[in-house]
Amino acid sequence: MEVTLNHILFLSTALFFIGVYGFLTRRNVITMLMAIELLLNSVNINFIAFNKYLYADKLDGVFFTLFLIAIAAAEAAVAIAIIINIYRNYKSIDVDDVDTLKW
Amino acid sequence: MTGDFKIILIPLLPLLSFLLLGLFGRKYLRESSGLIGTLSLLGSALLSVFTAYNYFFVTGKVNGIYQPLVVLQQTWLEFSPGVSIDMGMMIDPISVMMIVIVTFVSLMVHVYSLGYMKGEERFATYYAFLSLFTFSMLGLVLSSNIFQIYIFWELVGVSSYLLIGFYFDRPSAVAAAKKAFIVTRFADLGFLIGILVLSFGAETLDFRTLIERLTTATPQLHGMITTSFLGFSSLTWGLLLVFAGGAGKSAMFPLHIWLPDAMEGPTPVSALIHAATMVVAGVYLVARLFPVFAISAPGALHVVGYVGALSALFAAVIACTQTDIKRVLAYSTMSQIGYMMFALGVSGYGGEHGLGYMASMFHLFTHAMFKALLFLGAGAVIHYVHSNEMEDMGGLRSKMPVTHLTFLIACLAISGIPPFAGFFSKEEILTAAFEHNKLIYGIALFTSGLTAFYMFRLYFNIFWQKDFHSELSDHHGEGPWSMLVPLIILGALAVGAGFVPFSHFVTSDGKELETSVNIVFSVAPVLFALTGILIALRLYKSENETPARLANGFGSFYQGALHKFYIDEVYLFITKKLIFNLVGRPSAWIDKNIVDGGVNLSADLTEDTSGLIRNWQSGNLQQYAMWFFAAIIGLVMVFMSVWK
Amino acid sequence: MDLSILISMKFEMALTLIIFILLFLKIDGRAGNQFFFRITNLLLVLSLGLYFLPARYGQFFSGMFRTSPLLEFEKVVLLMATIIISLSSYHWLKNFNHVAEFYMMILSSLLGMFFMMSSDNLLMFYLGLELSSIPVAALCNFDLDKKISSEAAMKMILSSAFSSAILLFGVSLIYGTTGSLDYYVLSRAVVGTPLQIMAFILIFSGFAFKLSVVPFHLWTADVYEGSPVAVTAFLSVVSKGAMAFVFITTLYWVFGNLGGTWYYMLAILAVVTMIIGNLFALRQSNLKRFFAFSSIAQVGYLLIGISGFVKASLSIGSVVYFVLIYVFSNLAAFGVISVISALTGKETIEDYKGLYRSNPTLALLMALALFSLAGIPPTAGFFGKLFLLTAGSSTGAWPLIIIASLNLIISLYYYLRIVRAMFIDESSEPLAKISLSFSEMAAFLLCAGGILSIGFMKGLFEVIFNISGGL
Amino acid sequence: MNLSLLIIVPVFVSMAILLCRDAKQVRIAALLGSAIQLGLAFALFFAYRAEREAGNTAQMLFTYKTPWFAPLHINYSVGVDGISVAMILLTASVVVAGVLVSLSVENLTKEFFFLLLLLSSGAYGFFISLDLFTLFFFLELAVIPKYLLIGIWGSGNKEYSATKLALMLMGGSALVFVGILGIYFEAGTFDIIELSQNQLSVATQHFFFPFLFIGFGVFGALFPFHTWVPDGHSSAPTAASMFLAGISMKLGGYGCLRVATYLMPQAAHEYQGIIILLAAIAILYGSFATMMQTDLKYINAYSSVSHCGFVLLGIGMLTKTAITGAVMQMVSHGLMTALFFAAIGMLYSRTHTRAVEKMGGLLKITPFIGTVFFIAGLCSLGLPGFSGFAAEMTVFMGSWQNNDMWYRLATIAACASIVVTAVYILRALGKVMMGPLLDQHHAEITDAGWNEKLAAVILIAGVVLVGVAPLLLQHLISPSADAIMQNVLKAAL
Repeated sequence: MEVTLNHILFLSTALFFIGVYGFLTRRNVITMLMAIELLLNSVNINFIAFNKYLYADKLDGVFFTLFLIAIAAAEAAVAIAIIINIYRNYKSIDVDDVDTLKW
Repeated sequence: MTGDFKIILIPLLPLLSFLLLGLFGRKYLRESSGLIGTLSLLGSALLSVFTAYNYFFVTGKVNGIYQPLVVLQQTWLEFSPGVSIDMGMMIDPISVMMIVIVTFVSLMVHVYSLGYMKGEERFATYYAFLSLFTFSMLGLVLSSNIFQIYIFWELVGVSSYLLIGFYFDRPSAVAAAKKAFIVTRFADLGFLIGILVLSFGAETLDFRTLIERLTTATPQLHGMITTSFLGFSSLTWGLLLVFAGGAGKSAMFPLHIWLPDAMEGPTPVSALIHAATMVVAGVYLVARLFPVFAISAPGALHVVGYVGALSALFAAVIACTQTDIKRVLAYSTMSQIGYMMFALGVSGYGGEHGLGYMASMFHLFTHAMFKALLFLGAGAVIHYVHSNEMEDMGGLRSKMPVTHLTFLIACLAISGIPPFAGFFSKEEILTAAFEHNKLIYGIALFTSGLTAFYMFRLYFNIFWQKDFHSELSDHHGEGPWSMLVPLIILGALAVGAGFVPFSHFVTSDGKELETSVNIVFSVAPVLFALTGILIALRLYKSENETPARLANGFGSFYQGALHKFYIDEVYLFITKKLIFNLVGRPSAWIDKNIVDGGVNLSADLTEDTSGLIRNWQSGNLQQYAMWFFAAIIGLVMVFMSVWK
Repeated sequence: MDLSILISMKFEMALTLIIFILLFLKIDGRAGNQFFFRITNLLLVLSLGLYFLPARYGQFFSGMFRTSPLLEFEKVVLLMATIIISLSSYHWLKNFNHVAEFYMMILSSLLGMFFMMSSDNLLMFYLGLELSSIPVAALCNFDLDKKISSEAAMKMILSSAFSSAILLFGVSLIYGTTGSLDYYVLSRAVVGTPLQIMAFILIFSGFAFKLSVVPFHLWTADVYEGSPVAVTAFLSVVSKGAMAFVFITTLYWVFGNLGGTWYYMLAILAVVTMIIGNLFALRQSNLKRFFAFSSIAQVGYLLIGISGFVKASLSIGSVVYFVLIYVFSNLAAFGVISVISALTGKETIEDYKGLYRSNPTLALLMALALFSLAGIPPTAGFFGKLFLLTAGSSTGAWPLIIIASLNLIISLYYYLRIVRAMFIDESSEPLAKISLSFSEMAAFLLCAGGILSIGFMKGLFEVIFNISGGL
Repeated sequence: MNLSLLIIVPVFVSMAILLCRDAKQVRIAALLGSAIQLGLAFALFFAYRAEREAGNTAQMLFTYKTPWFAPLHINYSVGVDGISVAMILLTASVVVAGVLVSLSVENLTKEFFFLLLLLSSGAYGFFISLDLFTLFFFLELAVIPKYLLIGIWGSGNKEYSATKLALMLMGGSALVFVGILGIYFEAGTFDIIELSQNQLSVATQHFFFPFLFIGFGVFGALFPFHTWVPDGHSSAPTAASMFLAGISMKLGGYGCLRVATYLMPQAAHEYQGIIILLAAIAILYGSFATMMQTDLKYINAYSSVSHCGFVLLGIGMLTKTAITGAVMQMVSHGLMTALFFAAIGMLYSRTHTRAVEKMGGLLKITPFIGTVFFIAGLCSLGLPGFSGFAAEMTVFMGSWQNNDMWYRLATIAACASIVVTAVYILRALGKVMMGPLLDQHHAEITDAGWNEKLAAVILIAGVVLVGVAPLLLQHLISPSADAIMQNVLKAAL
């Protein structure tokens, strides 16, 4: 069976929604961060797929993906640093516990 | 123009005196204020007499008819072309007569007050107010413009308010002043609306133009007769409303309730304002517009006649039961004004038909003299015994000889006993009534008997009956000359005023009218009067049980009359109970709770909504993300609905 | 290589330079807080002067970078805002251990915004966006020992990552339908196919998140409250301002073809944003949180201005003008909060009772700021707000304008609450007299001057209006 | 004559006040400043008359126009006609009197006078504006100083009142703004003169007239948007009450006339019935509500609602005389109510009560204040010789010219209110001033000081001048009212 663009888009969309679902339901902050990685990866897949199937003459999508991977790493680094701080202050990394700021 | 200036000076002198005394009187002119006021008024009085002479005998008559002369006309306020308030002075027979009466009586009162009010703390203020009143009254009678008359109408009202409330630390005086002002204000509302109606119809406010347009066949008159509202033509409405104003000022039934209470003011004030001058302003007003009443709206004139007759009788009945001497006089004033009113009501325009008009003015003139005299006399009595109540008096004839004599003259005059002044004027009135309306004539005849009765009841109660003793009163005696001289002068006039050939000067159309005393006709009224006097003599000359038994005999009728037929109570009920509770209170309540409450409610609602949605900001990150995601879906929906 | 390109990138170059200078000084390790404070501010003020250097406008690096008079102006506004924030944070920075890092972070973020604004390409835009938001998340945590500071940082980084992921998904779809990331190409290629609209909505949501448009706003208040005051000020003024600039460019240009459709979205969101922002602001007692909601409400007005796409240059002009005024007004308020918070740790309205009696200068400045935010003349906020509404009315959307006008009443109410506390109420324990440092005075004078004078500078609006024509 | 002086002078004076070192300097500066304003106002008056007598028939005189926000066609544009001149004279007199009465303010003196003068510059600016945006700017300028004046120096439930006042006025101006935008949307200009020459479309007029009229009506105490009036006036310090009732409420009337009616004559015709109905309700209902009040300031505040109803009635009647009357009533009521509030303030500062039933017989103790009280009261009940009479009569005469039975009934209702006015005024006068002395502590109080006397004399002079020679004022106003009516008539054709 040939893999068409549609298949790949189906995959990336599924990944996207899995990521969203994960972000909305996981209580552990680290897991939520991982869900975000899923989201970003679905975007990456999109870019690559579009580039390969539709606009193979230019490399816009590929470049975008490369930058995206780098930024995702930077973001994760800062996020993990902050999460460590959360753990220090709250002795927990459960997102439900971190709700002193409200109303 | 020098003559004109003299006329302008007549009201101006009191005004100057008012300003001078009002601004500086209290501090600097306390001692001399009486003199200043009196002198300025003396000036006015002399000028008025001069003007009267000049008008009646020199300049006034053109082709045998007294023409109105406009001495001054200065636009004061403009509304639309032709409709403007002009401050002017119109000289015609009735205004000339009025300025003479006003300045003369006022002068008497000024002189009298020098003695009567001596030592009063607010002496200067008193004279300032008197001057203000005189100025306003002169302005009123000289008005050439119906709106001008309204302006001065209000000013005399407020002077009356200030003077009634002169003893302002007495709650009763304050209440009386307030009542007088408000009741007349209420009547003035009618006057004002009447002016609006008339001026809109006639397209002018100027008296001469107004009368001309509404008495001849003009488009204005046509318009006013053909437009109608609730069954009356707008002309009738206008005139009736104007008459309502006049009725208020002249204390006609049922707007009379303020007059008896107004006696709370100093007695000279009552003499001036509430007997001789201001209260006849209503009569004067009707007389001013008389051609319109008589020619174009006889229906309105009928109303005037019946209201006058009813008031005359009604007041006379009440006067028979009152015990406060000033109140008796007040009701008698009301009754006499009723005479003047119905005299106008039964009059026609021009020639013989205008007899009532002339009679009314004549009575106004004579009444001013003897009623002022009565009040000043009563003032002297009150000054002597320090009380208003008949019970506290008696047997004063030897102690106050001058007062006694003049008071008796006045009583005879008001009762219509020849040859005193009242006889002549009343005679004319009865003649006019007899010719036009028998019912009114009957009422008038009966009332004249009642008049004689209650006046002599008063007279006997004061000067006869029991004996009066008081060390204090003996000490200060009958009163200073300043009080007695006006009594004597007025007494002389009460005798002589009837001989003035009035019908030569003041008539409805300005032409001379020949009148003569018809002996046969006079018999009935004089008999009625004498009967009244005799009954009073029988009942009150000395103390006895008969009056009380008689009162019992009349039972509830007597009680009704004693309580002024409960008119005051009706008013109180309407104002205090109905208007306060059904209009005022709800208005305040609505404002507090509904209008204001609405504003507060919207504020509270906002606050509450804010509280309700508070939980949205739950502090949970995942819920935030959920909302984020939901919002995207929402936007998609919006887009789908918009996008085609 | 043509060196004149460097002139077109003068602000970016300057910022980079400053960041590196700070980095080297930090590595050197000898410089103290005062020194960092002074040198940075000096350099920043100097770079502000770059505005007056000859400029070169146009597109460079094949659409990755672009300048225009409007962009230059916007950059100056944001730079100035950053300077004001820095100056008025003197008392906080004085005893703070990481001054150099603070400046490096905040300037990196600013740099990111500049790139984001200047980009003509979605890739560059995204890079700028991330460069501007990641350091801010770290900055939020700068009150290291405070629980709420780390909570704010966590909420910031996670939700911002989530939102940019969603935005990116949209970008990827746009790329899929058009094959380009370049604005010029996109502006013609985006015609409104369903997939493009889906992509647009996703991108729009990313913007809405950054601008804290209701209902994407929920992070705002928590983050503002937890962060250090200077960071809150930066977030609420600079980052929002930059976002507004980019937002309006993107909407009007890239998605200009969809104007008739996004207009309704904007209108609905504007109404919701104003109302919800106002309703929440009504009951806040913490001032930072209070200003979070008040700034949300302000964004509602901004959206109204943006929605008036019929007269584009009027809309853009009034948005820029509004942001300029908003910079002065909001930073004046945050300046006062910053000073008081740094010295006494007090941040609630309750604490401000009787402020006028003890610290008249601070109270007056705060009052000016509040009046400006409420849109009361003669403060500049009056003009800013009214021009937004004027621009918004160009579409004839009267219900929108009416609701906005009525919301002015609610907002006046809560701004007056603070005025009341400061001027009318009396406190049992008033704040002590605070002596201001030179830098704070300078910042405050600048703000007060701006608030009072902008409305009366006759030509200013005209200049903005004219340069707005060229986006 | 440079009209901008009217704005600049108060602003500079208020700046100068901020620089003053002690309370004494502040008082002198404020007094001087307000005196200069009064001088300027009179100079303007005479200059205006001289121009008119020289045959200058331009609708607006002393115009000056300079672009402010050129892209939006917003100009700083000023100019005066007779109506504006009358209002400026009123403002100047009330401000001087207000400053005089408040010379004894001890608490935060500097701020007090600063705000007061700032307020006055706003009022001047409003009255001379010929550009809707400028006009709106000055309209809103006055809201916050009022809030602070009431909030800081007020009495009673001051915070509630101040907030209510600020919010309701803000609401009013928000509506006005919507209306102005509506005009701008169609015509693309804010220039009043230009707008008056080119008729707006009927649809625009129909939709936006209510916004403008109600918006300004909130300022002018249009029923049922008047509830800020009683609370605001009664909580305010004396000078602020004088300013609020004397001038602020006139902003509303002026706006209704100059903006709503003038620029949207067709809509004015269309909504005439509603305006008249609301005005008549305000007049009658206001006076009945006054009858039930026992606090002197509330009495005067509610009576202001009733009196300002005459203004709206006059405007609603759409005849030249009625409009002239409305403007005269604005001037008259401004002076009279300021006088009344000054008298109440004088009493309150001495007796520390405003409750009618707690005072009595004060005329004997304080003859001057008592006299002032009487004059204010008598003016309020429309006694000839004082301004109220001339103004009200002009309104009545003008209203009656409108030949519609229902409108005439409204006029009659309005006339009837003068009786009710008499009732509550005389009740208050009788209770407070007359009768026996109720509270023996009051025997000790002193009569008015020189500053209070001067303030009262200035206002009384105004009231009497207008009352005795109303033609002066009427000739000032009438041609300008005619210009407005011409526009209305043009629309009716």
